[in-house]
Amino acid sequence: MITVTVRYFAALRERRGLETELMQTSETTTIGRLYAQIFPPGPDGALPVAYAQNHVRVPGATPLADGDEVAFLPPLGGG
Amino acid sequence: MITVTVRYFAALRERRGLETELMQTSETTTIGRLYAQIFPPGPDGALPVAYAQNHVRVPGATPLADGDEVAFLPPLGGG
Amino acid sequence: MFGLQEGPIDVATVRRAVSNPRFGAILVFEGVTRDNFDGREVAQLAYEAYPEMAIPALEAIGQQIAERWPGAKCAIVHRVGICPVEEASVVIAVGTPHRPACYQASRFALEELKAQVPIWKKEIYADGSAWKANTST
Amino acid sequence: MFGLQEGPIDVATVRRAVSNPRFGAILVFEGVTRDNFDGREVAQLAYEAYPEMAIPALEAIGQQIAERWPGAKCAIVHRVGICPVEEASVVIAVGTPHRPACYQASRFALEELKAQVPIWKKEIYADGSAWKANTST
Repeated sequence: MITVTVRYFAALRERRGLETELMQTSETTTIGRLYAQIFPPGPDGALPVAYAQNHVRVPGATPLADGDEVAFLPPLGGG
Repeated sequence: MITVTVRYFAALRERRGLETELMQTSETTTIGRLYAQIFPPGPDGALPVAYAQNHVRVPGATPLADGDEVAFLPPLGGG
Repeated sequence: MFGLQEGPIDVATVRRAVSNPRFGAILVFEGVTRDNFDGREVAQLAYEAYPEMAIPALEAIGQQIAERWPGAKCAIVHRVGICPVEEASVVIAVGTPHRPACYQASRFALEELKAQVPIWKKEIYADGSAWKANTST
Repeated sequence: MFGLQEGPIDVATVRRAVSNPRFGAILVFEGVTRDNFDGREVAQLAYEAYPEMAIPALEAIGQQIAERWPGAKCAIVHRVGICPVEEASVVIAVGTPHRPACYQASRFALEELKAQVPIWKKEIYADGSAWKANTST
Protein backbone atom coordinates (compact mmCIF):
# COMPACT_ATOMS: atom_id res chain seq x y z
CA MET A 1 0.00 0.00 0.00
CA ILE A 2 1.03 3.58 -0.62
CA THR A 3 -0.10 6.81 1.02
CA VAL A 4 -0.99 9.93 -0.99
CA THR A 5 -2.21 13.37 -0.03
CA VAL A 6 -5.41 14.35 -1.84
CA ARG A 7 -6.43 18.00 -2.31
CA TYR A 8 -10.04 18.99 -3.00
CA PHE A 9 -11.25 22.19 -4.58
CA ALA A 10 -14.53 23.93 -5.37
CA ALA A 11 -17.48 21.56 -5.91
CA LEU A 12 -15.36 18.50 -5.00
CA ARG A 13 -14.23 20.11 -1.74
CA GLU A 14 -17.83 20.79 -0.85
CA ARG A 15 -18.95 17.31 -1.85
CA ARG A 16 -16.16 15.67 0.14
CA GLY A 17 -16.47 18.09 3.05
CA LEU A 18 -12.67 18.25 3.21
CA GLU A 19 -9.85 20.39 1.81
CA THR A 20 -7.25 17.67 2.06
CA GLU A 21 -6.80 14.14 3.36
CA LEU A 22 -4.24 11.35 3.51
CA MET A 23 -5.37 8.25 1.67
CA GLN A 24 -4.01 4.73 1.42
CA THR A 25 -4.31 2.93 -1.87
CA SER A 26 -2.69 0.05 -3.76
CA GLU A 27 0.51 0.53 -5.76
CA THR A 28 -1.32 -0.34 -8.96
CA THR A 29 -3.97 2.37 -8.63
CA THR A 30 -3.96 5.08 -11.29
CA ILE A 31 -4.90 8.67 -10.53
CA GLY A 32 -8.09 8.25 -12.58
CA ARG A 33 -9.11 5.13 -10.70
CA LEU A 34 -8.53 6.87 -7.36
CA TYR A 35 -10.87 9.64 -8.44
CA ALA A 36 -13.57 7.11 -9.37
CA GLN A 37 -13.13 5.41 -6.00
CA ILE A 38 -13.53 8.64 -4.02
CA PHE A 39 -16.29 10.05 -6.22
CA PRO A 40 -18.27 7.15 -7.69
CA PRO A 41 -20.27 8.38 -10.69
CA GLY A 42 -23.80 9.26 -9.59
CA PRO A 43 -26.96 9.40 -11.69
CA ASP A 44 -25.64 12.56 -13.40
CA GLY A 45 -22.30 10.90 -14.17
CA ALA A 46 -18.94 11.97 -12.80
CA LEU A 47 -17.79 15.61 -12.77
CA PRO A 48 -15.19 15.86 -15.55
CA VAL A 49 -11.83 16.67 -13.97
CA ALA A 50 -8.21 17.13 -14.91
CA TYR A 51 -5.62 15.28 -12.84
CA ALA A 52 -2.58 16.77 -11.13
CA GLN A 53 0.23 14.79 -9.54
CA ASN A 54 2.70 16.80 -7.48
CA HIS A 55 1.39 20.04 -9.09
CA VAL A 56 1.79 18.76 -12.67
CA ARG A 57 -1.12 17.83 -14.93
CA VAL A 58 -1.07 14.14 -15.86
CA PRO A 59 -3.34 11.71 -17.75
CA GLY A 60 -5.83 9.63 -15.80
CA ALA A 61 -3.81 6.47 -16.51
CA THR A 62 -0.82 7.75 -14.53
CA PRO A 63 0.22 5.41 -11.69
CA LEU A 64 0.61 6.85 -8.20
CA ALA A 65 3.65 6.67 -5.92
CA ASP A 66 3.99 6.83 -2.17
CA GLY A 67 4.01 10.43 -0.92
CA ASP A 68 2.35 11.93 -4.02
CA GLU A 69 0.19 15.00 -3.75
CA VAL A 70 -2.85 14.32 -5.88
CA ALA A 71 -5.52 16.80 -6.99
CA PHE A 72 -8.63 16.55 -9.13
CA LEU A 73 -9.29 19.80 -10.97
CA PRO A 74 -12.93 20.58 -11.77
CA PRO A 75 -13.65 22.81 -14.79
CA LEU A 76 -11.82 26.11 -14.22
CA GLY A 77 -13.51 29.43 -13.50
CA GLY A 78 -10.72 31.99 -13.09
CA GLY A 79 -10.73 35.38 -14.77
CA MET B 1 -14.23 89.91 -51.17
CA ILE B 2 -14.89 87.75 -48.11
CA THR B 3 -13.03 87.45 -44.83
CA VAL B 4 -12.21 84.10 -43.25
CA THR B 5 -10.37 83.10 -40.09
CA VAL B 6 -7.54 80.66 -40.76
CA ARG B 7 -6.18 78.36 -38.04
CA TYR B 8 -2.71 76.81 -38.29
CA PHE B 9 -1.47 73.70 -36.49
CA ALA B 10 1.75 71.75 -36.06
CA ALA B 11 4.17 72.06 -38.99
CA LEU B 12 1.92 74.62 -40.77
CA ARG B 13 1.76 76.79 -37.66
CA GLU B 14 5.53 76.78 -37.45
CA ARG B 15 5.93 77.45 -41.17
CA ARG B 16 3.46 80.33 -41.08
CA GLY B 17 4.71 81.63 -37.72
CA LEU B 18 1.09 82.18 -36.68
CA GLU B 19 -1.67 80.29 -34.87
CA THR B 20 -4.49 82.17 -36.52
CA GLU B 21 -5.09 85.07 -38.90
CA LEU B 22 -7.89 86.86 -40.69
CA MET B 23 -7.60 86.64 -44.45
CA GLN B 24 -9.43 88.30 -47.32
CA THR B 25 -10.09 86.30 -50.44
CA SER B 26 -12.43 86.28 -53.43
CA GLU B 27 -15.89 84.73 -53.22
CA THR B 28 -14.92 82.15 -55.83
CA THR B 29 -11.98 80.80 -53.89
CA THR B 30 -12.21 77.17 -52.75
CA ILE B 31 -10.66 75.94 -49.50
CA GLY B 32 -8.06 73.96 -51.47
CA ARG B 33 -7.10 76.97 -53.55
CA LEU B 34 -6.70 79.10 -50.42
CA TYR B 35 -4.31 76.51 -49.03
CA ALA B 36 -2.22 76.59 -52.21
CA GLN B 37 -2.13 80.39 -52.08
CA ILE B 38 -0.90 80.49 -48.48
CA PHE B 39 1.48 77.53 -48.85
CA PRO B 40 2.69 77.43 -52.46
CA PRO B 41 4.14 73.98 -53.17
CA GLY B 42 7.91 74.05 -52.67
CA PRO B 43 10.54 71.75 -54.19
CA ASP B 44 9.28 68.90 -51.94
CA GLY B 45 5.66 69.45 -53.01
CA ALA B 46 2.85 70.57 -50.72
CA LEU B 47 2.22 68.99 -47.33
CA PRO B 48 -0.88 66.81 -47.81
CA VAL B 49 -3.66 68.21 -45.67
CA ALA B 50 -7.33 67.66 -44.90
CA TYR B 51 -9.62 70.67 -45.00
CA ALA B 52 -11.98 71.82 -42.28
CA GLN B 53 -14.62 74.52 -42.65
CA ASN B 54 -16.30 75.63 -39.43
CA HIS B 55 -14.96 72.49 -37.67
CA VAL B 56 -16.28 70.08 -40.30
CA ARG B 57 -14.09 68.21 -42.77
CA VAL B 58 -14.82 69.21 -46.35
CA PRO B 59 -13.35 68.43 -49.80
CA GLY B 60 -10.77 70.80 -51.27
CA ALA B 61 -13.30 72.00 -53.88
CA THR B 62 -15.60 73.47 -51.22
CA PRO B 63 -16.30 77.21 -51.74
CA LEU B 64 -15.73 79.57 -48.82
CA ALA B 65 -18.19 82.01 -47.27
CA ASP B 66 -17.68 85.22 -45.36
CA GLY B 67 -16.96 84.56 -41.67
CA ASP B 68 -15.85 80.94 -42.16
CA GLU B 69 -13.29 79.40 -39.84
CA VAL B 70 -10.89 77.50 -42.06
CA ALA B 71 -8.24 74.99 -41.02
CA PHE B 72 -5.71 72.86 -42.88
CA LEU B 73 -5.06 69.61 -41.05
CA PRO B 74 -1.61 68.08 -41.52
CA PRO B 75 -1.29 64.28 -41.14
CA LEU B 76 -2.52 63.41 -37.63
CA GLY B 77 -0.31 62.20 -34.80
CA GLY B 78 -2.59 61.67 -31.81
CA GLY B 79 -2.49 58.58 -29.67
CA MET C 1 4.39 40.28 -10.36
CA PHE C 2 2.26 37.13 -10.43
CA GLY C 3 0.11 36.39 -7.44
CA LEU C 4 -3.08 35.52 -5.66
CA GLN C 5 -4.52 37.80 -3.04
CA GLU C 6 -7.40 38.10 -0.63
CA GLY C 7 -9.12 41.47 -0.52
CA PRO C 8 -9.17 44.24 -3.12
CA ILE C 9 -6.42 44.31 -5.75
CA ASP C 10 -4.58 47.61 -6.03
CA VAL C 11 -4.69 48.23 -9.78
CA ALA C 12 -1.98 50.90 -9.68
CA THR C 13 0.49 48.47 -8.10
CA VAL C 14 -0.04 45.90 -10.85
CA ARG C 15 0.23 48.65 -13.47
CA ARG C 16 3.53 49.89 -12.01
CA ALA C 17 5.01 46.40 -12.24
CA VAL C 18 5.16 46.78 -16.03
CA SER C 19 6.51 50.34 -16.21
CA ASN C 20 9.47 50.74 -18.52
CA PRO C 21 10.78 53.72 -20.55
CA ARG C 22 10.90 51.46 -23.64
CA PHE C 23 7.13 50.90 -23.52
CA GLY C 24 4.80 52.87 -25.77
CA ALA C 25 1.68 51.03 -24.62
CA ILE C 26 0.31 49.85 -21.30
CA LEU C 27 -2.95 47.93 -21.12
CA VAL C 28 -4.63 47.13 -17.82
CA PHE C 29 -7.47 44.64 -17.91
CA GLU C 30 -9.81 44.28 -14.95
CA GLY C 31 -12.22 41.38 -14.77
CA VAL C 32 -14.98 42.71 -12.56
CA THR C 33 -17.85 41.04 -10.70
CA ARG C 34 -21.07 41.83 -12.56
CA ASP C 35 -24.37 42.25 -10.75
CA ASN C 36 -26.09 39.67 -12.94
CA PHE C 37 -25.57 36.41 -14.80
CA ASP C 38 -28.07 34.91 -17.24
CA GLY C 39 -30.66 37.33 -15.91
CA ARG C 40 -30.10 36.27 -12.32
CA GLU C 41 -28.96 38.81 -9.74
CA VAL C 42 -25.44 38.12 -8.45
CA ALA C 43 -24.68 39.27 -4.90
CA GLN C 44 -20.99 38.38 -5.00
CA LEU C 45 -18.48 35.88 -6.31
CA ALA C 46 -16.16 33.61 -4.36
CA TYR C 47 -12.88 32.48 -5.90
CA GLU C 48 -10.77 29.55 -4.81
CA ALA C 49 -7.33 28.59 -6.11
CA TYR C 50 -4.82 25.76 -5.94
CA PRO C 51 -1.94 28.11 -5.14
CA GLU C 52 0.91 25.63 -5.63
CA MET C 53 -0.23 25.19 -9.24
CA ALA C 54 -1.87 28.55 -9.92
CA ILE C 55 1.14 30.76 -9.24
CA PRO C 56 3.51 28.77 -11.49
CA ALA C 57 0.75 28.77 -14.13
CA LEU C 58 0.52 32.58 -13.95
CA GLU C 59 4.31 32.83 -14.20
CA ALA C 60 4.22 30.53 -17.24
CA ILE C 61 1.84 32.97 -18.96
CA GLY C 62 4.34 35.77 -18.33
CA GLN C 63 7.11 33.61 -19.78
CA GLN C 64 5.08 32.78 -22.90
CA ILE C 65 4.28 36.45 -23.45
CA ALA C 66 7.96 37.41 -23.20
CA GLU C 67 8.74 34.74 -25.82
CA ARG C 68 5.91 35.50 -28.25
CA TRP C 69 6.12 39.30 -28.04
CA PRO C 70 9.78 40.16 -27.48
CA GLY C 71 10.25 43.03 -25.08
CA ALA C 72 6.74 42.66 -23.61
CA LYS C 73 6.17 42.43 -19.89
CA CYS C 74 3.15 41.12 -18.02
CA ALA C 75 1.87 41.17 -14.44
CA ILE C 76 -1.19 39.28 -13.18
CA VAL C 77 -2.88 39.30 -9.79
CA HIS C 78 -5.99 37.19 -9.16
CA ARG C 79 -8.21 37.64 -6.17
CA VAL C 80 -9.27 34.72 -3.97
CA GLY C 81 -12.13 34.64 -1.48
CA ILE C 82 -15.17 36.88 -1.74
CA CYS C 83 -15.22 39.42 -4.59
CA PRO C 84 -18.15 41.88 -4.36
CA VAL C 85 -19.91 43.45 -7.32
CA GLU C 86 -17.86 46.17 -9.09
CA GLU C 87 -14.59 44.87 -7.61
CA ALA C 88 -11.88 43.23 -9.73
CA SER C 89 -11.36 39.48 -9.56
CA VAL C 90 -8.30 39.73 -11.78
CA VAL C 91 -5.98 42.49 -12.97
CA ILE C 92 -3.71 41.87 -15.96
CA ALA C 93 -1.19 44.58 -16.87
CA VAL C 94 0.85 44.34 -20.06
CA GLY C 95 3.48 46.73 -21.36
CA THR C 96 4.97 46.61 -24.86
CA PRO C 97 7.07 48.87 -27.06
CA HIS C 98 4.27 48.99 -29.68
CA ARG C 99 0.51 49.01 -29.45
CA PRO C 100 -0.82 46.08 -31.47
CA ALA C 101 1.28 43.61 -29.46
CA CYS C 102 -0.14 45.06 -26.26
CA TYR C 103 -3.71 44.14 -27.18
CA GLN C 104 -2.67 40.71 -28.44
CA ALA C 105 -0.61 39.87 -25.37
CA SER C 106 -3.25 41.10 -22.91
CA ARG C 107 -5.96 39.04 -24.58
CA PHE C 108 -3.65 36.02 -24.71
CA ALA C 109 -2.98 36.34 -20.97
CA LEU C 110 -6.69 36.48 -20.19
CA GLU C 111 -7.60 33.48 -22.35
CA GLU C 112 -4.68 31.43 -21.04
CA LEU C 113 -5.61 32.29 -17.49
CA LYS C 114 -9.19 31.17 -18.02
CA ALA C 115 -8.11 27.94 -19.70
CA GLN C 116 -5.05 26.93 -17.69
CA VAL C 117 -4.84 28.40 -14.20
CA PRO C 118 -6.43 26.32 -11.41
CA ILE C 119 -8.89 28.85 -10.05
CA TRP C 120 -12.60 28.26 -9.46
CA LYS C 121 -15.53 30.62 -9.23
CA LYS C 122 -18.72 30.35 -7.24
CA GLU C 123 -21.60 32.66 -8.01
CA ILE C 124 -23.56 33.63 -4.94
CA TYR C 125 -27.14 34.78 -5.57
CA ALA C 126 -29.69 36.14 -3.14
CA ASP C 127 -31.20 32.63 -3.07
CA GLY C 128 -28.41 30.12 -3.69
CA SER C 129 -25.04 29.58 -5.30
CA ALA C 130 -23.33 27.65 -8.11
CA TRP C 131 -19.81 26.84 -9.25
CA LYS C 132 -19.34 28.29 -12.74
CA ALA C 133 -16.88 27.04 -15.31
CA ASN C 134 -15.33 29.16 -18.04
CA THR C 135 -16.54 28.45 -21.53
CA SER C 136 -14.07 28.24 -24.37
CA THR C 137 -15.51 31.24 -26.24
CA MET D 1 -15.54 61.91 -20.12
CA PHE D 2 -13.88 63.11 -23.33
CA GLY D 3 -11.25 65.76 -23.05
CA LEU D 4 -7.89 67.31 -23.69
CA GLN D 5 -5.63 68.28 -20.86
CA GLU D 6 -2.29 69.85 -20.11
CA GLY D 7 -0.18 68.05 -17.54
CA PRO D 8 -0.31 64.44 -16.36
CA ILE D 9 -3.55 62.51 -16.91
CA ASP D 10 -4.95 60.87 -13.78
CA VAL D 11 -5.59 57.32 -14.99
CA ALA D 12 -7.85 56.44 -12.05
CA THR D 13 -10.21 59.32 -12.87
CA VAL D 14 -10.62 58.15 -16.47
CA ARG D 15 -11.11 54.58 -15.26
CA ARG D 16 -13.81 55.64 -12.79
CA ALA D 17 -15.75 57.36 -15.57
CA VAL D 18 -16.68 53.93 -16.95
CA SER D 19 -17.57 52.18 -13.67
CA ASN D 20 -20.88 50.37 -13.73
CA PRO D 21 -22.22 47.34 -11.82
CA ARG D 22 -23.29 45.80 -15.16
CA PHE D 23 -19.70 45.69 -16.40
CA GLY D 24 -17.67 42.49 -16.26
CA ALA D 25 -14.65 43.97 -18.00
CA ILE D 26 -12.75 47.24 -17.80
CA LEU D 27 -9.80 47.91 -20.08
CA VAL D 28 -7.56 50.93 -19.61
CA PHE D 29 -5.14 51.71 -22.41
CA GLU D 30 -2.30 54.14 -21.89
CA GLY D 31 -0.30 55.41 -24.82
CA VAL D 32 3.03 56.29 -23.28
CA THR D 33 5.99 58.36 -24.48
CA ARG D 34 8.82 55.95 -25.35
CA ASP D 35 12.45 56.89 -24.88
CA ASN D 36 13.30 56.04 -28.48
CA PHE D 37 11.98 56.12 -32.04
CA ASP D 38 13.67 54.40 -34.99
CA GLY D 39 16.76 54.02 -32.84
CA ARG D 40 16.87 57.71 -32.00
CA GLU D 41 16.66 58.84 -28.37
CA VAL D 42 13.46 60.75 -27.63
CA ALA D 43 13.64 63.34 -24.83
CA GLN D 44 9.93 64.18 -24.85
CA LEU D 45 6.90 64.59 -27.06
CA ALA D 46 4.80 67.68 -27.61
CA TYR D 47 1.13 67.32 -28.57
CA GLU D 48 -1.03 69.99 -30.14
CA ALA D 49 -4.77 69.78 -30.82
CA TYR D 50 -7.53 71.64 -32.62
CA PRO D 51 -9.83 71.55 -29.60
CA GLU D 52 -13.01 72.72 -31.34
CA MET D 53 -12.76 69.68 -33.63
CA ALA D 54 -10.89 67.23 -31.39
CA ILE D 55 -13.38 67.12 -28.51
CA PRO D 56 -16.42 66.46 -30.73
CA ALA D 57 -14.32 63.83 -32.55
CA LEU D 58 -13.57 62.09 -29.24
CA GLU D 59 -17.26 62.24 -28.31
CA ALA D 60 -18.12 60.74 -31.69
CA ILE D 61 -15.88 57.76 -30.90
CA GLY D 62 -17.79 57.24 -27.67
CA GLN D 63 -21.06 57.42 -29.60
CA GLN D 64 -19.90 54.88 -32.17
CA ILE D 65 -18.77 52.49 -29.44
CA ALA D 66 -22.15 52.72 -27.70
CA GLU D 67 -23.83 51.88 -31.03
CA ARG D 68 -21.53 49.04 -32.11
CA TRP D 69 -21.20 47.38 -28.69
CA PRO D 70 -24.51 47.91 -26.90
CA GLY D 71 -24.06 48.63 -23.22
CA ALA D 72 -20.39 49.61 -23.63
CA LYS D 73 -19.05 52.87 -22.25
CA CYS D 74 -15.90 54.73 -23.17
CA ALA D 75 -13.86 57.63 -21.77
CA ILE D 76 -10.88 59.25 -23.49
CA VAL D 77 -8.49 61.94 -22.29
CA HIS D 78 -5.63 63.11 -24.50
CA ARG D 79 -2.77 65.18 -23.23
CA VAL D 80 -1.63 68.36 -24.97
CA GLY D 81 1.66 70.18 -24.51
CA ILE D 82 4.84 68.47 -23.36
CA CYS D 83 4.58 64.76 -22.51
CA PRO D 84 7.78 63.38 -20.92
CA VAL D 85 9.05 59.81 -21.29
CA GLU D 86 7.03 57.23 -19.32
CA GLU D 87 4.00 59.56 -19.05
CA ALA D 88 0.73 58.89 -20.85
CA SER D 89 -0.22 60.94 -23.89
CA VAL D 90 -3.64 59.30 -24.02
CA VAL D 91 -5.78 57.23 -21.68
CA ILE D 92 -8.71 55.24 -23.08
CA ALA D 93 -11.01 53.45 -20.63
CA VAL D 94 -13.70 51.09 -21.85
CA GLY D 95 -16.22 49.14 -19.81
CA THR D 96 -18.44 46.37 -21.20
CA PRO D 97 -20.67 43.63 -19.80
CA HIS D 98 -18.51 40.94 -21.51
CA ARG D 99 -14.83 40.65 -22.21
CA PRO D 100 -14.37 40.18 -25.96
CA ALA D 101 -16.28 43.41 -26.70
CA CYS D 102 -14.01 45.26 -24.29
CA TYR D 103 -10.88 44.46 -26.29
CA GLN D 104 -12.61 45.20 -29.60
CA ALA D 105 -14.04 48.52 -28.44
CA SER D 106 -10.78 49.69 -26.85
CA ARG D 107 -8.79 48.92 -29.97
CA PHE D 108 -11.46 50.59 -32.12
CA ALA D 109 -11.23 53.74 -29.98
CA LEU D 110 -7.46 53.86 -30.31
CA GLU D 111 -7.44 53.36 -34.09
CA GLU D 112 -10.25 55.87 -34.63
CA LEU D 113 -8.45 58.38 -32.44
CA LYS D 114 -5.24 58.02 -34.45
CA ALA D 115 -7.07 58.28 -37.77
CA GLN D 116 -9.73 60.91 -37.06
CA VAL D 117 -8.98 63.21 -34.13
CA PRO D 118 -7.10 66.44 -35.01
CA ILE D 119 -4.08 66.05 -32.73
CA TRP D 120 -0.46 66.36 -33.78
CA LYS D 121 2.73 65.04 -32.27
CA LYS D 122 6.23 66.48 -32.28
CA GLU D 123 9.14 64.29 -31.27
CA ILE D 124 11.83 66.22 -29.47
CA TYR D 125 15.30 64.66 -29.54
CA ALA D 126 18.47 65.75 -27.83
CA ASP D 127 19.49 67.35 -31.14
CA GLY D 128 16.35 68.39 -32.96
CA SER D 129 12.67 67.70 -33.45
CA ALA D 130 10.14 66.44 -36.01
CA TRP D 131 6.37 66.31 -36.46
CA LYS D 132 5.36 62.66 -36.70
CA ALA D 133 2.26 61.36 -38.43
CA ASN D 134 0.44 58.19 -37.51
CA THR D 135 0.75 55.37 -39.98
CA SER D 136 -2.29 53.34 -40.95
CA THR D 137 -0.94 50.07 -39.50
